[in-house]
Amino acid sequence: MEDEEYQGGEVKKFLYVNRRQPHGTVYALESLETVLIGAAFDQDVSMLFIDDGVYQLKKEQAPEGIEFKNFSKTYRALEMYDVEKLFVERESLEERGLAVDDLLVDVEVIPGSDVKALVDQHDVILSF
Amino acid sequence: MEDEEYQGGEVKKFLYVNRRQPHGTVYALESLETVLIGAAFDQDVSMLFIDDGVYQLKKEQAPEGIEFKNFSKTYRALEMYDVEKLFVERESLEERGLAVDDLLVDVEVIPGSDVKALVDQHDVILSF
Amino acid sequence: MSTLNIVNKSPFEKRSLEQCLKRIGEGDSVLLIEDASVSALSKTAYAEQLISASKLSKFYVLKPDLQARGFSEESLLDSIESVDYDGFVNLVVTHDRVHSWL
Amino acid sequence: MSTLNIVNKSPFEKRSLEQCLKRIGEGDSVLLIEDASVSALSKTAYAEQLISASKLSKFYVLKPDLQARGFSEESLLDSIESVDYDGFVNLVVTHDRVHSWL
Amino acid sequence: MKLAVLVNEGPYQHQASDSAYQFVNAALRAGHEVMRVFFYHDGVNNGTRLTTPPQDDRHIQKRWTALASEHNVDLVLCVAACQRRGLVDEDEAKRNGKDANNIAEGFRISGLGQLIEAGVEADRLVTFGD
Amino acid sequence: MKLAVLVNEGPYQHQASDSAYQFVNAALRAGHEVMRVFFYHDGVNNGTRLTTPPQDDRHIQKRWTALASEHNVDLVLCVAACQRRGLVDEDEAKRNGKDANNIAEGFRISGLGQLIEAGVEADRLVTFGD
Repeated sequence: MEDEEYQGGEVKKFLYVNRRQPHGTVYALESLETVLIGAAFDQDVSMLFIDDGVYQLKKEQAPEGIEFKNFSKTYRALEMYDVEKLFVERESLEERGLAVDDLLVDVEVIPGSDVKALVDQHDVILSF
Repeated sequence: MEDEEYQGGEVKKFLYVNRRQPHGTVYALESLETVLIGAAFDQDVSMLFIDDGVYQLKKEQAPEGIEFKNFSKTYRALEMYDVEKLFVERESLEERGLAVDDLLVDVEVIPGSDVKALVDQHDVILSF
Repeated sequence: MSTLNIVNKSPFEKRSLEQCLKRIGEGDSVLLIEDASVSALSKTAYAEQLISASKLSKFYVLKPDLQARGFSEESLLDSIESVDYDGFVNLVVTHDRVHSWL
Repeated sequence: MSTLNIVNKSPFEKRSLEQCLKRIGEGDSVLLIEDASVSALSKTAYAEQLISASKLSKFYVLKPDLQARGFSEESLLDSIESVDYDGFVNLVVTHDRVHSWL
Repeated sequence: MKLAVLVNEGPYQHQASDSAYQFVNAALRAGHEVMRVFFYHDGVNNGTRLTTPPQDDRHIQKRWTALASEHNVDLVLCVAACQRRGLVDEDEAKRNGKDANNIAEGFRISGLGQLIEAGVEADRLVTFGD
Repeated sequence: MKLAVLVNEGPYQHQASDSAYQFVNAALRAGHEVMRVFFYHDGVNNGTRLTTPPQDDRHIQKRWTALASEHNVDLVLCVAACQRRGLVDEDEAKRNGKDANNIAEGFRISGLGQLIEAGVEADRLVTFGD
């Protein structure tokens, strides 16, 4: 089960929509796992961070005090797996008083009005 | 396990705070179960319905189409178990366009400003 | 290119409905299921928001979820169409993709 | 007769914090844990609401949850005190009852 | 049309598994193919054979199992989610040194690749969760 | 002081079980008595011995079991919630005709009365959930 590979040949555009904080629920961690498998299957992978999902990319996460794994460094490693399309909604950052400098990785900041167009460009939406 | 009885003799005032819709999650059903056990243990039991919890008391629930049990009739039976203190917050009804006539059982409608005083009168708060 | 958006939580409990409405537009549809079915009612504090959103997008509510909660189709906003599970399947099939706002 | 209210969800995601604030008053305390810890930050859209609520009630945030999410005590609103788990236990013990807003 | 379904929550606590079941049933009734139901996160808890719900209530696991056998629907539990939550088949029991297994008939444990594959091969993927 | 704790969610999906564990630990450290942790709803899923979380992650069930043995904390799983979710000890397996059990050491299955009793006997009851 470890070294799965997809033989179908077909490529679809997957959009991973991340709307939750890290740690409070398991979804942020699981989203990363699925993204990496999707990339290993040679699918076209984009990640969108909106609402509380933008907190997933916050620098300086230190979950040792709650005995959680610090998986935030994985976002930095995504590039190595050819996952390079990370979109963050500007309004979601602003409401939370966050700036791009607060984020762990380089992202493309888009206005909320562009989210629909982004969704429309994708074949499969996975919500985390 | 079926015929538990509490031998301790001490009586505390329990407030069951119901804030969710029936059916979407299991909490409304479980709240009723716990209330009945609490009453069987001769504890002083009150139920408070606020926020979406007021929907639990809506007449004419018909969950057959989703194959759920219709447990709403249990609210009518509470009296037989000496559970008679049912409080409903007025503002929660109003926001939802509901009136007391829409409810299955007789309740005491209280203004939101009285909720704190009600909570303060109780020893144990159970949230559902 | 149209998207079927599914919302399943009460607008009184979670912000997922308003967060969905902010990101959709013309040609999109919204299906209200489970606890979100009450957002389709005409007399709640969220009715105005739904009326205004339904000028741009099409709204549906899952009837069995509405009935489970004690409401009939007469309590619905005019702009909202009620469907059963067969209608749900039909909506999935007639849109290009499905986006669940969990 | 004082109550320790515990809120664990983000105000951006769920309405439980605002629903709690509507029903509490003088002498009550609120402890923000898990995803709710971000409501203690000074720069979010909910800061004003917290500032005004903290005139009547005392607010605490669980520091390990804040740190897990990448924030330090410098980012907190002035009116909010940060506690660790020992402080959490102390709050439970020094109030008459605990009310979790789930 | 070819459909796939993703279930993110366990039985009884949330309506998600019920909604997914009713949807799959309706899709099959309409003549569509449901190629796979993928159970992820707490969703894997749908696949234990050890539940005994009250007799007057629906039996969620048995409903899924019946669907699998009657309509040949592929019910897949995510292996990593299973390991975190204690869903085990014979192979997993052996591999992880467990003295019991609890998987129900009609379900199988496999990797996240099965979710990606469902996304690629199905015409539509529908997600149910909390 | 005498404390009791209520846990409404299973392991890993939500932080609830982690928060409860850290709280109980801190309470014991401060010299308080934790008379009982009652696991209700999906919370009963904390009590299965069949989990195998990743090696670099916390082992939530083992942490609870260690707490029970080291500090004599009573870990109770709600029987009705167990029946709906597939948590089974030897007695329950016999009673419900199940061919396996999955309860972990240090946990016991009992009725909701144990929650009421905890509410009565403890000075404070603290609830963790979703």
